[in-house]
Amino acid sequence: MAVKTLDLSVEINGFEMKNPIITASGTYGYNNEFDVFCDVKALGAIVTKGITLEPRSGNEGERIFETTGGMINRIGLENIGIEAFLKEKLPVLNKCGIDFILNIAGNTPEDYIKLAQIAQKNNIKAIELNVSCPNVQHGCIEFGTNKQTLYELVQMVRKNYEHCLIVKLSPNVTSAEEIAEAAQNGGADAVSAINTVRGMGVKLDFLNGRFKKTTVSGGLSGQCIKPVALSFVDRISKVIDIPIIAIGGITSFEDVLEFFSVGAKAVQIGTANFTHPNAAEKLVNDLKKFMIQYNFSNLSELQQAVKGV
Amino acid sequence: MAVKTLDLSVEINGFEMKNPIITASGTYGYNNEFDVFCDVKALGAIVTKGITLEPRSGNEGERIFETTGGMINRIGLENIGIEAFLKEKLPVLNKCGIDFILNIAGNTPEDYIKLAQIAQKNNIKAIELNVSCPNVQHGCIEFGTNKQTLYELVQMVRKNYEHCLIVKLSPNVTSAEEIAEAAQNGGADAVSAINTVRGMGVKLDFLNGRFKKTTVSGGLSGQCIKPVALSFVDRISKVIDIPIIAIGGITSFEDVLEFFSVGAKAVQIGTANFTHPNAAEKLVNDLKKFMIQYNFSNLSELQQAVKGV
Amino acid sequence: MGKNNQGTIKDIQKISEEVYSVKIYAPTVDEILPGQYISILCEGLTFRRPFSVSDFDNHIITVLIKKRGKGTEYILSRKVGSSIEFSAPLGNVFSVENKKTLLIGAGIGAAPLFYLNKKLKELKVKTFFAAGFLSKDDIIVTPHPTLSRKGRGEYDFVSTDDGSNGNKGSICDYLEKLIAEFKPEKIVSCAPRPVLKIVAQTAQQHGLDCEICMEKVMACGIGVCRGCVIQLMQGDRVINKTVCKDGPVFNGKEVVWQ
Amino acid sequence: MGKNNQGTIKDIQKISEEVYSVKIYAPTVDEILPGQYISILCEGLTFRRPFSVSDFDNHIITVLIKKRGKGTEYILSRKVGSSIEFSAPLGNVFSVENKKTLLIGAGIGAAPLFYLNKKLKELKVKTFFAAGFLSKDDIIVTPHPTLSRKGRGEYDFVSTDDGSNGNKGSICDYLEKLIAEFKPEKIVSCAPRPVLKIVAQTAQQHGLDCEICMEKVMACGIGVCRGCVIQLMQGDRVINKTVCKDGPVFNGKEVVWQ
Ligand SMILES: Cc1cc2nc3c(=O)[nH]c(=O)nc-3n(C[C@H](O)[C@H](O)[C@H](O)COP(=O)(O)OP(=O)(O)OC[C@H]3O[C@@H](n4cnc5c(N)ncnc54)[C@H](O)[C@@H]3O)c2cc1C
Ligand SMILES: Cc1cc2nc3c(=O)[nH]c(=O)nc-3n(C[C@H](O)[C@H](O)[C@H](O)COP(=O)(O)OP(=O)(O)OC[C@H]3O[C@@H](n4cnc5c(N)ncnc54)[C@H](O)[C@@H]3O)c2cc1C
Ligand SMILES: Cc1cc2nc3c(=O)[nH]c(=O)nc-3n(C[C@H](O)[C@H](O)[C@H](O)COP(=O)(O)O)c2cc1C
Ligand SMILES: Cc1cc2nc3c(=O)[nH]c(=O)nc-3n(C[C@H](O)[C@H](O)[C@H](O)COP(=O)(O)O)c2cc1C
Ligand code: FES
Ligand code: FES
Repeated sequence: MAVKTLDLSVEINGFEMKNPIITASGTYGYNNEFDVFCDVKALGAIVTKGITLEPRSGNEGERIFETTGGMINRIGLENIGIEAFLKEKLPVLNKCGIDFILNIAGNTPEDYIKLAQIAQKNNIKAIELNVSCPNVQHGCIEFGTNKQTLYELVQMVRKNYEHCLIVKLSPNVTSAEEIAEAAQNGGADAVSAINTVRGMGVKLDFLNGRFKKTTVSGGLSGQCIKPVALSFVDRISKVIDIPIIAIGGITSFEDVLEFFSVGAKAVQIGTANFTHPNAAEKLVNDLKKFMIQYNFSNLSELQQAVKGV
Repeated sequence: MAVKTLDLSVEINGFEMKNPIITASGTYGYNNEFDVFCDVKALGAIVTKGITLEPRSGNEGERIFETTGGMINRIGLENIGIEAFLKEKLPVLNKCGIDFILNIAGNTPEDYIKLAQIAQKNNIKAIELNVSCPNVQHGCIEFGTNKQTLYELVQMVRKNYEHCLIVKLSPNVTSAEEIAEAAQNGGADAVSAINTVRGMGVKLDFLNGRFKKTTVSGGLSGQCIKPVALSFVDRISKVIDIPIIAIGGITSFEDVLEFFSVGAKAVQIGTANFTHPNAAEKLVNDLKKFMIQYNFSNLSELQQAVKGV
Repeated sequence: MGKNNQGTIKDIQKISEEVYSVKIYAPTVDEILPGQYISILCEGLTFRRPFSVSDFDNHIITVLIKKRGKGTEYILSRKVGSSIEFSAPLGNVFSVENKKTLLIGAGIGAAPLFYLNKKLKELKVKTFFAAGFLSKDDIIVTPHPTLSRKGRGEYDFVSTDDGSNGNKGSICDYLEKLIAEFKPEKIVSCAPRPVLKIVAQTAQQHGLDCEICMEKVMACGIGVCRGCVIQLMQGDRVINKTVCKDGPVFNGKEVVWQ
Repeated sequence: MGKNNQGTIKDIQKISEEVYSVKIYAPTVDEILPGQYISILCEGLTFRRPFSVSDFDNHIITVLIKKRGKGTEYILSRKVGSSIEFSAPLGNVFSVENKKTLLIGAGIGAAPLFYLNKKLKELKVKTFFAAGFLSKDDIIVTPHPTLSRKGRGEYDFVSTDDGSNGNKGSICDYLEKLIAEFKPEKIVSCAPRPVLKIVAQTAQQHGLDCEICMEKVMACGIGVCRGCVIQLMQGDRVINKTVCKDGPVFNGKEVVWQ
């Protein structure tokens, strides 16, 4: 019997990924940092840390907080800025043969447009609009929670960028459906969902009759939000036709299948990279093993089988 | 030295609770069911299972699903209806000396008004409007996610009910602040927050080359949502003046203090009752012990101390 | 008060390929009857895990636990001597009456039937204990069976899917034969849902009383959360009953099979 | 590749009131230098838990662990012989140079200094190891100290807050005295933040080199999440540095104390 070739590839508007396992923005650095733990180029793609026009130093004070089944972060988009990215990181990505999606964020529509233009000019094949980061004072989240604003933003970026345009959705909205439709109507090639859930961690110490309080207000991520993400993806998959890249607490191969079953075409791994720094590569291997063992020759066949039930 | 009397009481529009530890709707039955595990009358109050005008049989299919750090439920408001409640449960509550809050839900504003009128007539001292249950097809959640609708609903109920009126808020909204203000402006005496977070559980079995899928779409509760609740309470406490009763993942005494620190006047215990069926009574004892040990003589003194830092 | 208990693990023994017998010393539990279960707190998990009592004697509760996921792994990884928290007794009971009773177990479903069988025998009620398993290594034999019939412990009849011990095939294949030979007045069964359904229907066809023990994921264990309901047909009305409190034992005739 | 490792717990010994010495056999770890740490996966927790290496010899990593919350409880409850997953080696290193070095530890902060002291002594660098603890039962003494001075192990100087062993008071109270007597060229310290601040400032006043080992809650451990940043003053610019990768060892002069 001839060995079937295994086709795990995913293509979105010309952006080719060898498999559907992607690492999420902010959890995997800019390029090959995770090579110390696993083979980064074996992944479908990595999403870079959110990049802004200018470098940012992020928030002061405590930035991360562990919670039951997850974590809260308020990094505040500390990043090296697009210029340093192009100069220092892009060459490494290209040299290592790592497929990547540039995650961009801004304070104004103009910021996004400029970043998209820069991406276009530098032949970057995929960008992800972070319109949903709850950790910065201005911009960002506001675009992601109002359907009209989002629609207009996506439309403007679309006009300036012809490759794969992914819009990353916030779960902190009353209607998942409306916001996903706005992204689709604005011209997105795909949506990714979800960004972090608004959350707060409080740590109290009681010393000498007085309380000392530390708070971390930011975005909740990790396994605890998987049910929120499943629900979100399930709902939007009923109203939009463009591909959905699922994010939220994905850790195990079962998790990946669960998201396929509600309509995801690919997945992103975030917080799990911290707990299991080789999680993403392991998922690629698990997926391959499963497909070989049960005779699935390409990804959509598997996705149909899980979804169809 | 004279022993200071310990005052843990909380009063909201004439509704007196001996302490701020309340059990949450849907997790504690109608009256003294939990007496098999602990002393129900030692609690500040219990909130009854959500009651509708007519009895309901709830949802078909799987109703509960365990998740990392929590659970999802889609009970669908199975309940005995207000008539049976008055006949069978109210006398037990009164006989046992259990302070309680009647949780009510409906499909239309008229349902809520009728239930409020019945509560008024039967001298029920506190009601909680469930305008935020994600598990029923019509009504309920819709009131809780639109500020205008909520404002009008609360106003109408207010006109028909003069005792303690609590509005239970949904976290599944873009703006916590707006929805809390709507409740306050409508005339609520207090808000309770949060109800469950929209979530979905998926279980896949792979048997003989085929997938079998079970899904439970409903409300996420338990420790995993504590950060969401802390953030929600923190935000609304900055815009409303009426008391806030905090709900969401509260399990330990530290949790209670954390919610006091973001402005809660009392707390409700839900899912923790399943994991630790004597959780609520234990919290009352822990609170008393702490206050005695550190010389707090009344609750607001403690709440000020935790908040003030 | 008093349904929440602290016990001590006295003994854990492997008794089949995947099943372990766990003995818990529970000073605060005075009585548990056949059919009732206990629900064990597992660190890090929201729901307590329910297990039928398979023996109770002088404050020692025996449960037979099949390794599945995190909860059972947690319990089985505990050391002898360590403490354990659980709710007990929970649920209703098998009715104990003087009727010739055929007990039908399948897999881990045999667990509560050991205790019922023991009680019925003490009362001199005639019983016949039949059970089905996948293979010989899956046969659940309690640590110190009072009878030993070629590795089949207390069972009067055993079938295995692969025929590696006892009769070959599903226990359902032998139902008619067992009824014909033993001529029971009543059947009691605990088994996976498909088996229970066949048992209940077969009992009904023969006009026999039938009690079955059902399973459902549980949250509260005392009937308040309404998470574990099944439907019963009582008269011509379909009503919800909780497996945790109204059950786990139900009249086989009444269960609505979806 | 290779920073994620599977090891085996070889030994767990209580070495003070709250501190345990844990030895891990790590066949895939070839080298760890003083100042570096490992980060241990704890079941059910999102973040791995970082611990300074207090000795490394022939694939055996020694960490000294103070019992705190769930993570340390998980590690300390593991059985000898059980496997354990961790990232290593992580972080930067103490500079090893031929300068007379005063080592200042406080509490569990002494942990990485044992390893540094050993290395420096091997290289015949003069060191003086001083450490402060709450009380005599809190003094951390490695299981087999090469020297034993009245229960004070390898320390050349000990202070306890209550004076129950060694000199009475905080180690900070003796800084000036130690500098005056030992005349170091360099101070290296690992201790709670307030102690580090005083050590760094004192070193600066005396014009001494100073390396301090900092702590911060960590997620990724390799500098990518930016969760563990502290601020350094380099030249006249304040810049963010990660404790996990740029640290945990920093130049005492540069740290911006908030
Ligand atoms: C009244 C009652 C009595 C029971 N008696 C016994 C007993 O005597 N011995 C025994 O080994 N088990 C018994 N069970 C089943 C036992 O409760 C489950 O196996 C256990 O809860 C699984 O926990 P886990 O964390 O190990 O597995 P999980 O990770 O929770 O689940 C692993 C697998 O087991 C399935 N499962 C989980 N809970 C149940 C359930 N309640 N019923 C059926 N399947 C389930 C899941 O769907 C999943 O596929 C009983 C259940 C009930 C409701
Ligand atoms: C580079 C580095 C080296 C370290 N070396 C050692 C060591 O050699 N021996 C040792 O016992 N501990 C060391 N620690 C601290 C150790 O990581 C924490 O004690 C541990 O993570 C606590 O985990 P837990 O789950 O038991 O406690 P948690 O439940 O997480 O926390 C319990 C208490 O410990 C505090 N805590 C948690 N993490 C840290 C932290 N990173 N720094 C300070 N306080 C914390 C919490 O604020 C809380 O009050 C080191 C930390 C770092 C960053
Ligand atoms: C530390 C941290 C930093 C993050 N930074 C970004 C970011 O810069 N841009 C972005 O779009 N999302 C960011 N995210 C969100 C993740 O990409 C992801 O959407 C979220 O964490 C949910 O996935 P998870 O549960 O798998 O972590 C960050 C998340 C974490 C935990
Ligand atoms: C099984 C179950 C049933 C519930 N039923 C109701 C209900 O009838 N009315 C209501 O307002 N909230 C209901 N809730 C929501 C809880 O009262 C509470 O708001 C929520 O569970 C969050 O708190 P927790 O994390 O402490 O459980 C229910 C929750 C659970 C888990
Ligand atoms: S588990 Fe709550 S009603 Fe049965
Ligand atoms: S822990 Fe991620 S940057 Fe330090």
